[in-house]
Amino acid sequence: MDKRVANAKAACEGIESNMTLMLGGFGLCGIPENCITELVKKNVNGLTCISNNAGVDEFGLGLLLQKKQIKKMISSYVGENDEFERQMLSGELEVDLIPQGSLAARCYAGGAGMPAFFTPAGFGTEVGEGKEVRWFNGKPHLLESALTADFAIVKAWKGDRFGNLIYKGTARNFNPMMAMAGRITIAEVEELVEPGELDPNFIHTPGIFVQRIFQGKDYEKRIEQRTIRQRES
Amino acid sequence: MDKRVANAKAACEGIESNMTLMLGGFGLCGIPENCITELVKKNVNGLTCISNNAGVDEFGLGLLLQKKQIKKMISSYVGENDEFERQMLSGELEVDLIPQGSLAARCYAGGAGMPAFFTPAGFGTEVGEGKEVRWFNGKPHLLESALTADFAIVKAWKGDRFGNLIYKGTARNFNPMMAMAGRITIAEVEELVEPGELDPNFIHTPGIFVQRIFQGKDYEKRIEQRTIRQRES
Amino acid sequence: MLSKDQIAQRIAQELQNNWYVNLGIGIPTLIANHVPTDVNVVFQSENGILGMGPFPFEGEEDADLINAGKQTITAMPGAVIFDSATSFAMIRGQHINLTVLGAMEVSDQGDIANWKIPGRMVKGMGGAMDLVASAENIIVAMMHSNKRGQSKLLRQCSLPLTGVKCVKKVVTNLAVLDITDKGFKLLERAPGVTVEEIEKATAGRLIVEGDIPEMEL
Amino acid sequence: MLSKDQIAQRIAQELQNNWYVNLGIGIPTLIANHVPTDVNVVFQSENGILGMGPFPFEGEEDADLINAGKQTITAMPGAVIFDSATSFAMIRGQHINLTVLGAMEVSDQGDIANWKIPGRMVKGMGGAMDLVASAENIIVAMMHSNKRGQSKLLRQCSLPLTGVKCVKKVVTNLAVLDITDKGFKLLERAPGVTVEEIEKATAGRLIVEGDIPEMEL
Repeated sequence: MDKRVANAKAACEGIESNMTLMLGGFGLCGIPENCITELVKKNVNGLTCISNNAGVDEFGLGLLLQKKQIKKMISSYVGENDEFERQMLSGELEVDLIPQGSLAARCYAGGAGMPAFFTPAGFGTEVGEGKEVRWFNGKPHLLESALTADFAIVKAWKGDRFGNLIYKGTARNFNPMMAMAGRITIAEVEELVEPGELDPNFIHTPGIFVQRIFQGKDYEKRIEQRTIRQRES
Repeated sequence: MDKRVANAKAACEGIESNMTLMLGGFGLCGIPENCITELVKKNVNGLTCISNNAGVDEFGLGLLLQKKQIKKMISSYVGENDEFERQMLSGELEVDLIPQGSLAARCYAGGAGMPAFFTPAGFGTEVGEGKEVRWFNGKPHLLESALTADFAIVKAWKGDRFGNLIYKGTARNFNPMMAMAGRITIAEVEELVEPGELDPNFIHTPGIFVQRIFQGKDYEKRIEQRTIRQRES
Repeated sequence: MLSKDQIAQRIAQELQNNWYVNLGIGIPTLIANHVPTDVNVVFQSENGILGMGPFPFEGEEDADLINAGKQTITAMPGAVIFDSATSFAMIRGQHINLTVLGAMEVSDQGDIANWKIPGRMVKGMGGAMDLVASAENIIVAMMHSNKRGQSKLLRQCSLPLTGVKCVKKVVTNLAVLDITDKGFKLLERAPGVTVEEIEKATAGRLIVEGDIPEMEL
Repeated sequence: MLSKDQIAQRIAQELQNNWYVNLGIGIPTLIANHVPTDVNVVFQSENGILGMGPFPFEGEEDADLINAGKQTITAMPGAVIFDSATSFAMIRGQHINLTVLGAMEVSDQGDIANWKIPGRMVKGMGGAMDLVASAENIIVAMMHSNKRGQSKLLRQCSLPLTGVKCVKKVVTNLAVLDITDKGFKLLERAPGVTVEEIEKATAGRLIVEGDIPEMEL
């Protein structure tokens, strides 16, 4: 079993305009930088992107926004992005805002073959409008549906040719659920290792969820809010 | 934060007759041996036990069955147990058989605050009788509800006083979901380690799900089906 | 007429490269011994392992490493361990390419019964209901008739169902059959078995079109 | 009248030993600086960490270790990293003991609005809707009035809601208030603030019973 492809170009083969993509990451942490660059080059457009955030103006999904390749964003939080704001206010960009936990659960459900589930988040708010409500344990819940995507694109720390992945720190975030929910899942990793090097007991994403894998390069890993404390002298 | 208790006796404090317990393990693999022994000693009865299996005659939950401490089993498979069979056929023991994947998902849902979800397993069978059916993607699904328990009792390989746990091999099985779904979760571990010894990146059960932890002793780890192959000479 | 091992051998011919495969208890387990050398498959066991290897050598059994049949196993390089929820996420989410399981009865619409006999001790469905309800590609491996000589390929199952309209193919000691809208379609005969014998042994609707080749093992 | 930091300081007094706590962006974040030395709490950040520590020293920032505010952080000994689904399983499953978040408006029934102002750019609710819908113990940390001097403690929220009937307590620059069936119940006054000033600044129903003590910081 060998799911390796040469690079981002080969990995993104078959991604076409008007497709739905899931992209892992929280803010700029754990985003698939190589594939995003490739999508810009590839110049596909009309994309529906499911991603917790939409990058910043000059980085991450912001790069696709600048080239107007995205038709619709499905996210929980989309601040820190002027071009996003401009396109949204002008009506060029559709935006579907989803509570973060529901977004995570909907991706998980998509990957796990659970077409719908009840969750309390959003009851009594705009998010609940038009959704089925049911009471459990004395509390109202909304029926939420599973999300899937034509391609899921995730970024991991290490992976092997079977597609087994491990993530580092909070760069994990949405990547594991999105890996499950892609009809085709592409994993870019900082380091490709030999099968058996990853301890079977400690793999975050089993390879069965991944169809293509490659070792990315030139990771910038931009920090959005560099916060530090002073050393006591 | 220190969730350590001295032993199984202290860990099982508060478990009373007629309570609902979840017990981790698949067959005899990954079962909380120390707590089961303690429950036998404690002589609580009328228990509802949620566990994938019911042990064998002389080991695991079979020990509780022999002393007629269990009123009801919620399981996916209960073979290999003569006393179980006798009690079930005589009507002394209630048995609720649930598809294994639904059992796992219902425990997960209980721990994750999702009161109900749709799953395809069991449609058109006895399992589906009386349950709400809804079609998604051209396929019928059943609405299944979350499971929780007064106490969840899990067995892990290593743990720290925060309740962080890692499991070994397929002894993991139902333990992580049950740990999430207990109102009080007890973890017995083969080895208690200092906080920080478990790599934060590779913890299977975050300590937030665990209320009590202790280092168990004298693990027998009985093998149910010892299968081997011959060495080529 | 095929032995159980030969049924497994025939099903092994269906395996395709890079497939993830879940094998049930009984005849399906034997398939692992017949994987063609040029085909690379990964076996999943629903208690929580992907990349299940052969049984361990004596003295190397690990109580913490078993399969869904509770047998001691080994893990192949590149194996992964996971919990039961993740395991059934794979199954329910249709990430498994092939599921092979045994059955007591199969109907000509693809219904399957393999977990319960009224009046007898019911052991439970284990993971079978999840597997059959979710898998897109299900092969049943079983004897064509039961011990009393009655056909197990029926118009309607008489036993409580495990799943409805889910089985795609049946391989028995007598034949290979696809399940179609119009019933069992005979694809291959076991060596030495005639179409007439198969017709006689099949209670459900049987479609026989053209020459039915003998299977090659 | 309290500074924002003093609001955080007052809320820190509510912390109990061994609690798991989720702190929102803004004033709530400051609470971490005021945890009493004899109280041991673990901070969760919903992007996937339990046991969040202070900001890193300069040069030790790790792009792969941030909090939900996208700030670089550190991990305490015994910390755990997990994915977003697990993180919200903790939240939805009510495993978090205390959630503190900011608000634009709170109603006297415990409704909260903190994510959207019609006509302005909407950034999204992030994890706030999951947190307020699930948490059993929610404290809102905010200024008593907005920048135009209007009360943020209302009979009904005028802005789009984040959650309904969920807030249990409000700590502002003027007061500590519980939310009861009959409205905001005044518990404590900020140093130097009179009950009359609080009454004037509160648009929702306010219950004042007996002597209202001045808070101790």
